Amino acid sequence: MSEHIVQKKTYFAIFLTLMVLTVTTVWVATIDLGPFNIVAALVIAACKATLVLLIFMHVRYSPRIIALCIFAGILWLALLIGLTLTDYLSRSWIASPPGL
Amino acid sequence: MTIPVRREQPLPDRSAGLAHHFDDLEQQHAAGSLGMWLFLVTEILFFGGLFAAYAIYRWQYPAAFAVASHEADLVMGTINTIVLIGSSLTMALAVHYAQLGNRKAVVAFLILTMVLGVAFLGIKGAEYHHKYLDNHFPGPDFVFPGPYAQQAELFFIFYFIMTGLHALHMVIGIGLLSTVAVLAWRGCYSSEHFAPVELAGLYWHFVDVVWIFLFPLLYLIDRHK
Amino acid sequence: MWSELPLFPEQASSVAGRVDLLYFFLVAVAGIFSVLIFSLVFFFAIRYRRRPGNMAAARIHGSTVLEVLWTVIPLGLTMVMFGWGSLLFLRNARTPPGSFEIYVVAKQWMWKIQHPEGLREINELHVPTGMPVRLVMTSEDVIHSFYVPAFRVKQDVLPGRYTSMWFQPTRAGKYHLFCAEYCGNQHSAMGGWVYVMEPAEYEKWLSGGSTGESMATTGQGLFERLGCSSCHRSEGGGRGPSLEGLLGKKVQLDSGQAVVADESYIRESILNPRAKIVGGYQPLMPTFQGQVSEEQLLQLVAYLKSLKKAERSTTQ
Amino acid sequence: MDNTMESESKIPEKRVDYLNVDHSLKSWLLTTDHKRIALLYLISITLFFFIGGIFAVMIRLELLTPSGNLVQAETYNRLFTMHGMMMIFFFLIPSIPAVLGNFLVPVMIGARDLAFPRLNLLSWYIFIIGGALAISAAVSGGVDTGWTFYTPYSSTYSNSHVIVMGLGIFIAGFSSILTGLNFMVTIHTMRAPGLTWFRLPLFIWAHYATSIIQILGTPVLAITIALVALERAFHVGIFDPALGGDPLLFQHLFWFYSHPAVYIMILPSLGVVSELIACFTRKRIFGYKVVAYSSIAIAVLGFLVWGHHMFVSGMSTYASLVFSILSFLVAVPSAIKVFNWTATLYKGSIVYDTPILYAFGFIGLFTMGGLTGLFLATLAIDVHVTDTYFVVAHFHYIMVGGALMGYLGGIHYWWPKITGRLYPEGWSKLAALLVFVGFNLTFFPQFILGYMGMPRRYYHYPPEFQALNVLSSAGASVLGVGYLIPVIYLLWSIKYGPAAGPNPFNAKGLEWQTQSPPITQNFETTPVVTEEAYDYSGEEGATVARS
Repeated sequence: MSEHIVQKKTYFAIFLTLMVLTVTTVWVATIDLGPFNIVAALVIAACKATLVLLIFMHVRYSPRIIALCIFAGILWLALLIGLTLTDYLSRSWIASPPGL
Repeated sequence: MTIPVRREQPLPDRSAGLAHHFDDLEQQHAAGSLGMWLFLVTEILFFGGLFAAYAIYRWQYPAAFAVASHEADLVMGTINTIVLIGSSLTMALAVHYAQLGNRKAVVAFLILTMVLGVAFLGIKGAEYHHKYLDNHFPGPDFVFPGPYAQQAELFFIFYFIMTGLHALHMVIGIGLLSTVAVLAWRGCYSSEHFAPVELAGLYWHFVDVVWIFLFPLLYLIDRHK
Repeated sequence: MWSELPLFPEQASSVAGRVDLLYFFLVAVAGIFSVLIFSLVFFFAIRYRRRPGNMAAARIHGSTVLEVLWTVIPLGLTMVMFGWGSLLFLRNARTPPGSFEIYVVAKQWMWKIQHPEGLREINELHVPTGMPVRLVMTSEDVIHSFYVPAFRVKQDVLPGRYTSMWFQPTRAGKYHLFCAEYCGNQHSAMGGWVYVMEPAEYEKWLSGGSTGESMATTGQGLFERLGCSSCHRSEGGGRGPSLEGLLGKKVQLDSGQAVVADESYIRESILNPRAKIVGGYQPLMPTFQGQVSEEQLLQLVAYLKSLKKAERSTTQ
Repeated sequence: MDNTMESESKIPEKRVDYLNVDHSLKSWLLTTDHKRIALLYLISITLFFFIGGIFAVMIRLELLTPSGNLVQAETYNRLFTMHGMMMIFFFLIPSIPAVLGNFLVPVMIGARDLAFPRLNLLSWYIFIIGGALAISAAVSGGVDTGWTFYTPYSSTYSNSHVIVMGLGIFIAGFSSILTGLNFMVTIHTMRAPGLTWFRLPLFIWAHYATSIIQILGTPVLAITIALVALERAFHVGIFDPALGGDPLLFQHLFWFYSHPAVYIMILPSLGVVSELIACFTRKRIFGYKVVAYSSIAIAVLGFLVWGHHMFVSGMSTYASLVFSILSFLVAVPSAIKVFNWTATLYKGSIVYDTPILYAFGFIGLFTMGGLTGLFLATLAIDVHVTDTYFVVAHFHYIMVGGALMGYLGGIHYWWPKITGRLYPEGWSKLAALLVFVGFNLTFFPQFILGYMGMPRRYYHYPPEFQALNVLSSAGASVLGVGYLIPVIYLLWSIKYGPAAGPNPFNAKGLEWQTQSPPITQNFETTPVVTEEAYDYSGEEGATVARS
């Protein structure tokens, strides 16, 4: 099998980065950023997940089709949430009847 | 009628670990890995339904979700995050040694991974126990002081379903790893054939990734208030 | 039973004709395409059947021109359908000014209808011609759907919130009312009749059956009996905000959001008062869940609406 | 069938094939041979089809008269619910993929089996467990929520076996996921040498597209049904307005899968029809690449249109506009396919065997089903016709007129390959005709009923709708006969049918290059592909064709 062998120190470096990001996300949550709290939390989580995917799960060294699969999964999740939100976000847009 | 030109190909040799319908180990490995990834994609969408429902309700009731989230145990949650990421590291190392064909190291790191997994579940159980004592278990006995009782219950429904489903995946993962560990101990794998270790690892890392998102969504809403 | 085989329901509302016109357009497009495809298939199937002299097919792999053509033409046609259908839909989504309101509460398996004048009906709805009627609807249990085929209107009726629809009857008569969303055992029995009457006759019908007390008056009684008026004083200064002229206005909440105080907002504020607190007030109000029925909630809404009208007439 | 090869005129001596290699029951129940698993599926889904069919018969009998007099309203509600659930989840969704796909995907790409043979067997067992739960729910009194499970009726108010049924569908869903996963991996990694993506039969493209939906959509249905069951079992309110939940959220999550599920049913059928048309016109499908891509386009766009089930549900007006325009977009690739098939007929050399009759029927019914879909995507029309018989007629045109016609056409086309036997042509042509006529007689009146305003799921109805309902029930009886005849002659053919030989239709494609029935390993040697799909240019008489 033509498997790429990742060096051990890479794994440890990734682990340390993940720890730092975990501490960061807890710390950021204690600061009032208004609506950006959720953005920060999700961006940090996405970074962590990307590191796990690329290195721990070897996506970086795998065929492109694997990355495409993951991308499809995330895209479909985004479609599910996004299109459902089109309903919820715009429910109040229609003006109340003028008769009120 | 013409029959297309065919090159006669003999059936391939059957080497160890190669199933009858594959041509070679490389093809078998590609199939196994793609299959596992596709399965993980279905898992994304399986949790995805919950994430979508969570997103809608959190968007509708931001204040209630923030207040209810403060009831989640931040210390235990953070420790669990560290434990789980640690188990991902040991899992990655187990796969690493499998690639090198180091049988003992593979088994050792698999066991370490399972120990961390069990630790995670233990802490989770303690959290559930506290929630139960606080009457934060959704249903007729649910109690939540303050103005947001109704919608806080909604938050806790998601808290328990999402973390519960995640914990169920952990249990399945530990079962997988123990099987793989036994087989590894018996010497079923080599540096040529270690796909089961790798695939179990993919599953384990995926469970970790789910937690990476659950943690901020359930424990870290507006902690500054 | 075979004596007549009608193909279209009657047109009894201002939108029915427009909907039918669009329907005819779609039927025409669908018909043309069906006939085109069917006759081509028939013609080719016979013309190119296997027979001596036609024992082998021609080698044709495709044609970019044709592919583009039969992508663009259907796309264009569907966009026309989308545009036409959406314009009509948007037009029907906005209630015209000057419509009067009737309140509908659905439950398994009946339609309970309250007129603002206080009259109540079950499974029957009397409306006059020539006036837009707006229905404010809610359900006590599961999802129902208010459907009058002759008006070409339908709207689901949901528990826990208000939905509304409007129509302007144009022709006097008796029309089917159906529940169109499956709601349990007697779903198919959950229907009745809509009686459309000439305005004069409608007035006669109204005065004939009136209980004497309008919904707003009943609502006012409730407002006082439940003790709402002790905090929500009309002149302001109470522990709760004044509700005078509230409906339809934007309200600033203490969370910083602003919401329009529509019927659903009033309903939520009575049943779950602390979900949306008006800026500058304390979350003191107790919930009235279980103490007021859906019908009484609508009476309270009607009362609050009447406050607005009163205010308008004084300022004018 | 006159284009038979010389070898099959005499009965060949007994050869080993996947059917006679081992006769023990164990060899069937523990088989990992995709062809045997396909047959296990064929038997099970046929059973479910006739169970669902019995419910349909009862429904049509009840609707003969306007007043309810055959069964109670309560029973009627269970009848249409069980009809829908059995037909959709246990017949239509597995139909073509699990039977024809299972049998043909590996053979068509020159592989010895699917990528995960044991997983394939597991998915059959999962399906059977789900099906057993569904049947037990039906036997113990049934479910009365409608196949759509709308909350809060399903979660709070219904007094029927919602949880058992939900569990059955949840479990059967995983069978569908695993089948899709197996196909996708197989198509990606196990194609024969020389079989590039654009040499694949369109049947394979269609199954690839179907797998996309099975993998990405089904999990969402699973979790949604699970949430309903949880809500019902523990009296918590996820979709319950009393707790601030929103019943519309259930509808969003449900239709996110259940609209694309329609494409799980129809896409494989589109693939079958492409094969049939290519073989019996002796031509390559017109615009092969466009047809291949349109399958993928349908699979992807199909996920963006679920909101058109919710135009009157209380969903936001603007979301309705978004879903309306997206729904129109998905109509375009479907239209492209129909045009390309029609163009394939042009200057073909059309052979009238039974399968092509089903393909012609399919084109007609699918065209009408698709065109009436445009009515439902048009907002202002949908407000009037949604939840009426118009919708019932439309989706039966797609799912029965489309998916089932394709399935029957495919069964007839590959039956000689599957069993090694030919069926009687006269009877099969008669059955095809009966199905087509009976179907139209049953469902066309329902379009008119729908526009007249007759709501669906009605146990009794105003008398003015009776004439059309009687017409519909009469058609259903013809349709029923049309479905029964094939069962008889196909079973007959297994024992008494003449031997088919490897390629009775002189068709192209790898599945016709191995013996009928194939050996367990499908091919003696791995085939190597050197030509395009449907290359009929070497046909006898090609040289004397018009220039």
